[in-house]
Amino acid sequence: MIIEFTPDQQMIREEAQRFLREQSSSEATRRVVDAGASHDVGLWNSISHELGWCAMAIPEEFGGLGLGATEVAMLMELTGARLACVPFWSTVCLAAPLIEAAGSEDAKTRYLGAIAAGEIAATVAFGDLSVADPLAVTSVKAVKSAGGYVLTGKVAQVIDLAVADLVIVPAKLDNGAIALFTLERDAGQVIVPLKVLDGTRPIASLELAGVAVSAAQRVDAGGLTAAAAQSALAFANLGLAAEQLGAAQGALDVTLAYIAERVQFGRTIASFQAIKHRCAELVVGIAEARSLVFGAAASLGEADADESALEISGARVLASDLQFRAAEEAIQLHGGVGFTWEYDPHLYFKRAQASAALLGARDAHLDSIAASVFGDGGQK
Amino acid sequence: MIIEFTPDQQMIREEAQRFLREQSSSEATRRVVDAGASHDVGLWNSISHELGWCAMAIPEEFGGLGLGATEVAMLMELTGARLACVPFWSTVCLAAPLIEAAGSEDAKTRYLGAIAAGEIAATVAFGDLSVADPLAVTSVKAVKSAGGYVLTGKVAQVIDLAVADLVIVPAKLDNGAIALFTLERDAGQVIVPLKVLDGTRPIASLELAGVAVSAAQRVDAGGLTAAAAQSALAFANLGLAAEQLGAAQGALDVTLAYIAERVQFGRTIASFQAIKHRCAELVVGIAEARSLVFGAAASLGEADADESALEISGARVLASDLQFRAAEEAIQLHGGVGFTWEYDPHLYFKRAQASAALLGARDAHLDSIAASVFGDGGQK
Amino acid sequence: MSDLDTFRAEVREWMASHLTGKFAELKFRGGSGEGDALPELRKEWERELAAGRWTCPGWPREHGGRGLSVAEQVAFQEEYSRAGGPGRMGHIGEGLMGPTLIAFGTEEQKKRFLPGILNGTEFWCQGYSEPSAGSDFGNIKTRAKLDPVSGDWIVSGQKVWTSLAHLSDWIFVVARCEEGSVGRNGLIFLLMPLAQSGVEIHPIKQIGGGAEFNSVFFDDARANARDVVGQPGDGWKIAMALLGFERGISTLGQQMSFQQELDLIVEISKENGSDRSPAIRQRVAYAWTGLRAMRYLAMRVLSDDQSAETRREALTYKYQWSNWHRDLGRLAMDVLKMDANVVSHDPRRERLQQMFLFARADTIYGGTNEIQLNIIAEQGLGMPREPRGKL
Amino acid sequence: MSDLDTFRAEVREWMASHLTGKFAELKFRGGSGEGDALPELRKEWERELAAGRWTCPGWPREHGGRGLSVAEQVAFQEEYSRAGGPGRMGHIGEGLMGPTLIAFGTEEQKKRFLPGILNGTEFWCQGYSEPSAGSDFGNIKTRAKLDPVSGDWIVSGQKVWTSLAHLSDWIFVVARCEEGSVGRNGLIFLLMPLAQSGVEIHPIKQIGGGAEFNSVFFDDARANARDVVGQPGDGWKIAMALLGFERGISTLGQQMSFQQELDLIVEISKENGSDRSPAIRQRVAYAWTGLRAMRYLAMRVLSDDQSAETRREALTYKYQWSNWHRDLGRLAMDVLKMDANVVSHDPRRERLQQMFLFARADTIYGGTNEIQLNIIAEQGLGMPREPRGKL
Repeated sequence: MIIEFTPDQQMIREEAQRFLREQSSSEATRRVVDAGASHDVGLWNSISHELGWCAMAIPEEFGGLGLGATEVAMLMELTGARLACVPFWSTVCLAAPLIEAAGSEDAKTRYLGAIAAGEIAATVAFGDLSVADPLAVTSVKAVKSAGGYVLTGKVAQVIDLAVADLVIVPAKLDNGAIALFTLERDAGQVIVPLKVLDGTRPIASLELAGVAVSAAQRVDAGGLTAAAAQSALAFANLGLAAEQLGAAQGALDVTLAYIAERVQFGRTIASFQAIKHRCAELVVGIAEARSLVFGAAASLGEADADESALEISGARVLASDLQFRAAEEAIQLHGGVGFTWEYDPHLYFKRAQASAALLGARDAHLDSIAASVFGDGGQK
Repeated sequence: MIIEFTPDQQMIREEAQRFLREQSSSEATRRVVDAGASHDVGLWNSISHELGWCAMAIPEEFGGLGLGATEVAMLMELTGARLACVPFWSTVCLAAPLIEAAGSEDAKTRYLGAIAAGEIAATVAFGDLSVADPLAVTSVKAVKSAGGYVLTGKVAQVIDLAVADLVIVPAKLDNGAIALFTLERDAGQVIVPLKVLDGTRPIASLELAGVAVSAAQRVDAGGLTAAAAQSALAFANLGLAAEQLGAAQGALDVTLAYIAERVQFGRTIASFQAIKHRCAELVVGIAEARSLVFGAAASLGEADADESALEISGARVLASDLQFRAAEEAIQLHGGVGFTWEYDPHLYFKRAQASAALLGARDAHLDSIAASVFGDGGQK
Repeated sequence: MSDLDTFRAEVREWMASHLTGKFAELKFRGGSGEGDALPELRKEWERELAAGRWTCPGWPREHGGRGLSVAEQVAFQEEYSRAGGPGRMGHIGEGLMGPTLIAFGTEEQKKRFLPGILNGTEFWCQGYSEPSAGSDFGNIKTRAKLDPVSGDWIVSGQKVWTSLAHLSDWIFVVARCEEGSVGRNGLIFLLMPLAQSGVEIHPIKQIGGGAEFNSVFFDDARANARDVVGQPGDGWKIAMALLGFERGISTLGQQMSFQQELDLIVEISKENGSDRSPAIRQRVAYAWTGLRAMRYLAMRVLSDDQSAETRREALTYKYQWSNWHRDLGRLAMDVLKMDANVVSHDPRRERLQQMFLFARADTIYGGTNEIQLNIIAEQGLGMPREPRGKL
Repeated sequence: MSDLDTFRAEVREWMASHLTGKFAELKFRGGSGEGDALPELRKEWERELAAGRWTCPGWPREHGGRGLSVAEQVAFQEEYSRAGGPGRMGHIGEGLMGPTLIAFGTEEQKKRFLPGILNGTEFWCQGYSEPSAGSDFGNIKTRAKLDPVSGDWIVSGQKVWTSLAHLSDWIFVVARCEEGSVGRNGLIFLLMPLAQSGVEIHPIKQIGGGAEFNSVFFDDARANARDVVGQPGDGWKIAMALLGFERGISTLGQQMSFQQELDLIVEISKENGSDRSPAIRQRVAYAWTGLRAMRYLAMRVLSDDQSAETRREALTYKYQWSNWHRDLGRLAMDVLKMDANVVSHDPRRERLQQMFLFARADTIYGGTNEIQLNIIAEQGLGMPREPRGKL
């Protein structure tokens, strides 16, 4: 297998890059962060309606373009680089893959169609955002009722909840199985936006105090299977790893631009060898992470699903380490202005910390890989 | 508590440094390594007989100087820096403290006196050199007989065994308690010197195929207590940490001398900033390790024994990491000659790997510290 | 009980009986990342300390201090921090300005300025850094021109990273008083009141949302003729001496506060199950080890040990503590997991979040990591100096 | 089954039926740190390969190769390594000298030299590095003087780090042919037989006890007039082109051997209980991840992807694999614990010990880590070049 982008993919990438450079500026991101807003409305409109990015990986039968993980990873990388404040990851990498993997045909037609058309933003209310298998952890309970179900429970943190037109709620049935329910806006749920350090990605809590839903709102095709969960989470983690890679590249780019101009002791900071070596080491880390992200993307669906999951776990490890390192170097190499609100490094830095904990920190992903490499299913 | 050397300690240190600079050269070490010899006979004679270093920490009542851990750590640091091929650590930091902590009065008088007088080299046959509590791991069995005991078992690796005039063998009694036995030369044991990568510290295996020993050769005062074992191991680890610190300093010194002369691209290697920063980071590591080694030495016997054990574990962690890092930087910064037999870095490097595994690798020592800091006695 | 133990008990007792009532709110506040928190109450606390003669306890008795020994000063710092004593608003006056005036000031200057510092009524800030200078301290562009009529100095230029300027009364300023001079020559050390036209203070919002630092703009601001320390041209010498006065006694108090942060991390990890992660456990143990090593390094530096090793290794202290603290911040967030990102009113979490963010400044201000490593290599190891460029 | 699968099966079958009998001893030998092991048998193995037309399979058919595609060459390398194929004695001839002659050699040179490489009967080594040059490749001091009578070149000087010179027949030498020239100018690329008076070869004993490298001394040694590649003065151009021929196809075979080492580590850790250490488990998982990333990076580089990212990131490959391998060596020793230090006849342990030691050379030869980082920063990121000194 040779890894390279096709001419079509290259074109998608270049146009996305050009678009984001113009529309997703540092100023645009800051406007959202400083206002505590849920997202950049104009940017999201362009992405979802005009550019059709949400349709990219959705099968053609549901109104999508039928392209794959590589295209989505490319776009995630680029939105990550600009810290674009849009519910793209939650819609395209959390909600859509979960519906595709576990949804009924009806649900797919309805929701994947709406996502592909850019009509809705969607998210998933995972029980615990910080674990590697968040679909297994749910405290929301679904009790059968006359017309459908009653949902009860609280979810501490849901990404992009305030902006989402649709939230998918995994909930535990009486028999212990997990079912998936959809809630549109104002369907009885209580949403409380949280004040977060990383203002580029909004989080809110979700409370369901006995919310009655119709049977049609249950969207899984007979319970969430392990294979469906694995497939959805692979996409979520791959997209996140790509975004983290992009944010690392973005932090390095910002830093390179600064140190090429800033003069100390009569020389640009960029001319000091110790600084050069540290920037070069970031390139090494980027090369590793980018190779694994796009290698895993190219294999996804072709290789064995377990093998793909391991590669994607590895990509998360490399990308999480890299993103933090790139962001901390951005602060350090900016010197005095590096820890001010006015310059960009702190935005990359807070995003790095918040992303590292999402869907399993590095140690959890390494443990999964070890369980497979040692063939013992986990530490004895 | 203010940590500084007294004028007496400074004098001991300076004289030892001068002596070792003359007598423990790189050539002297290489002669031992290349010949596969057990030690540098002349150097050991000077150290044990003429300079009386073995008497340093032995109580005055047993013929020693009654000085403390600080003096021994100083000497260990300096012999470590020169990779001196002498059974100093085994004699002074393994055997003597074990006899002092657990020995009968008779044994102390006899063996501590001989060590203080520089008459013997001694060692301990730990059951497993790679664990943090090697006195608890013993496969040698002692069965009571008419005239005393019969010892049976095999010990895979004993440091300095071939040169030792006396080996202390911990052995398990019928009732599960550990007793200590001494064997002088040719007392029925079979000694097989092993070919080791780190030729600066010889190791041999010990086989006891039913060796009869007299009751007088049992030297513990009624079984090895946990407190006695802790006290002996504290000294062993402190001495080793000091030696590792010294070896790190020695590797850095060798490297600084080389890169100050070696010219590349029309400049000395030492003038490249990335190289300067890496050398400076080694100084940071040395400062940390030296502070903890001598801080722990100063507290030993004054602070609570558990607290001291933690500090010494911490010193082993810092010193093991540091020693390896200094040695690998020595190879790397020497460039092409760094991995040749002819230059010294490989000697420091092999010593670093071998020492890191001795008496518990870094992770084991960190686990002990964590058990105490979390107050839970180890991972749940 | 040794004299030192008695002394410790006295401090403990005083803190317990005074850091209470309205001052209880100050416990553990005003530290990393929130140097500008609760300023009025903290100034009142300075006056409370003064009333107990606990400001400037290390100053000589003849200048109003207690003349404490190094060991006693260490004990005071430790007990102060252990009791949760808040970040000291008077730190610059007590630790830097006062000792500098005692060494270099005129009798008149001492009489005028020392009491305000001792009494906790006048607060000082430091005018060293400049926007274009950064780590290159010799590259000072702020100018001081002699007014031949009054003998006063007229100052124009900009200082930056001036900690708590917006809450201070006076600033000491290093400025260029000889036209055309470069580097360390031709500098003057001036004392200037901040409340005057010609001085503008702009807070700099920092990573955690606070604004401890400021830019201070001078536009024909005035320093009185009698407020020059030393002679015009002595600025570099005085400035360097001032930096040397902070002998590191406060570092042991700082370490006590580090210990509290580490304790918090352990406490939270036991609550939320992070203590079951082997990697977290090892990182906590490693942090414990590093802190203990720093403690002993500080004790070596505070001793009179003049060995080559101790002098060289003293150069590493800033690098050590700042990087240790930075790593501790990351550990704290990893222990908090997703909660790390959410602002709550749990004061423990808030403290760790602010620490995490502001520790990013630790490796930059007061000499960046890169400058520290240059110093260690060049001064500690005698390696070749970095060449100056010509841009 | 795809064509590539068929091809793989063919290679596998050939290896299984030939790496047997007397050659079985060669399995997994001649790798890191023991490039000089079992030389005679390995030369015989080269002739065995040649008989199967498996030497130089990537060369064009008209020059005796199989003209394999990149994908086929990769498959060959992988299957060769998977089967335990020994380190290739003919590597320099096949991978570097041959392609250089095909590109720049005269017809006569091709006719004279290519068959010996193809048949596994003539072995080459590389005369680039010099003791005073080190990483500073332009600083070549070996001189080549034209003998006006014969047209031959008379060579004096010293080359160092010449891999397997003592087991080779020919050496290619970059020498200075223009008196007074400096840097990249005035160099010549010469082919020289090693068996001549005027050439002395001194093996350099290395860290693991082996002696793969040599110093080669030239004292009025002779290169025949017809054995200049390109024109006198073209030496730099030819030398750089030669380095570029190794397109990295062999790296995938190397990765297969890395994977075998990692498998060994896992196997041993399960035997001796190291697999119960959470830290060891995480390090193994991290090594697995790094290897997988390198695999995909190599595939990107081998593709025709000319994007800025791929071209920049290709520069990192040497740094990545060498540092990954170095760390793997340490992991192997930590897994072995105290056994790491003891030499035994367990071939698994021996292999890991040699790997541990020799991997220290990986980050030095072929461009040190420091040079690699300079290249990445300067060529990859366009950062300012390091200034040359004047010593």
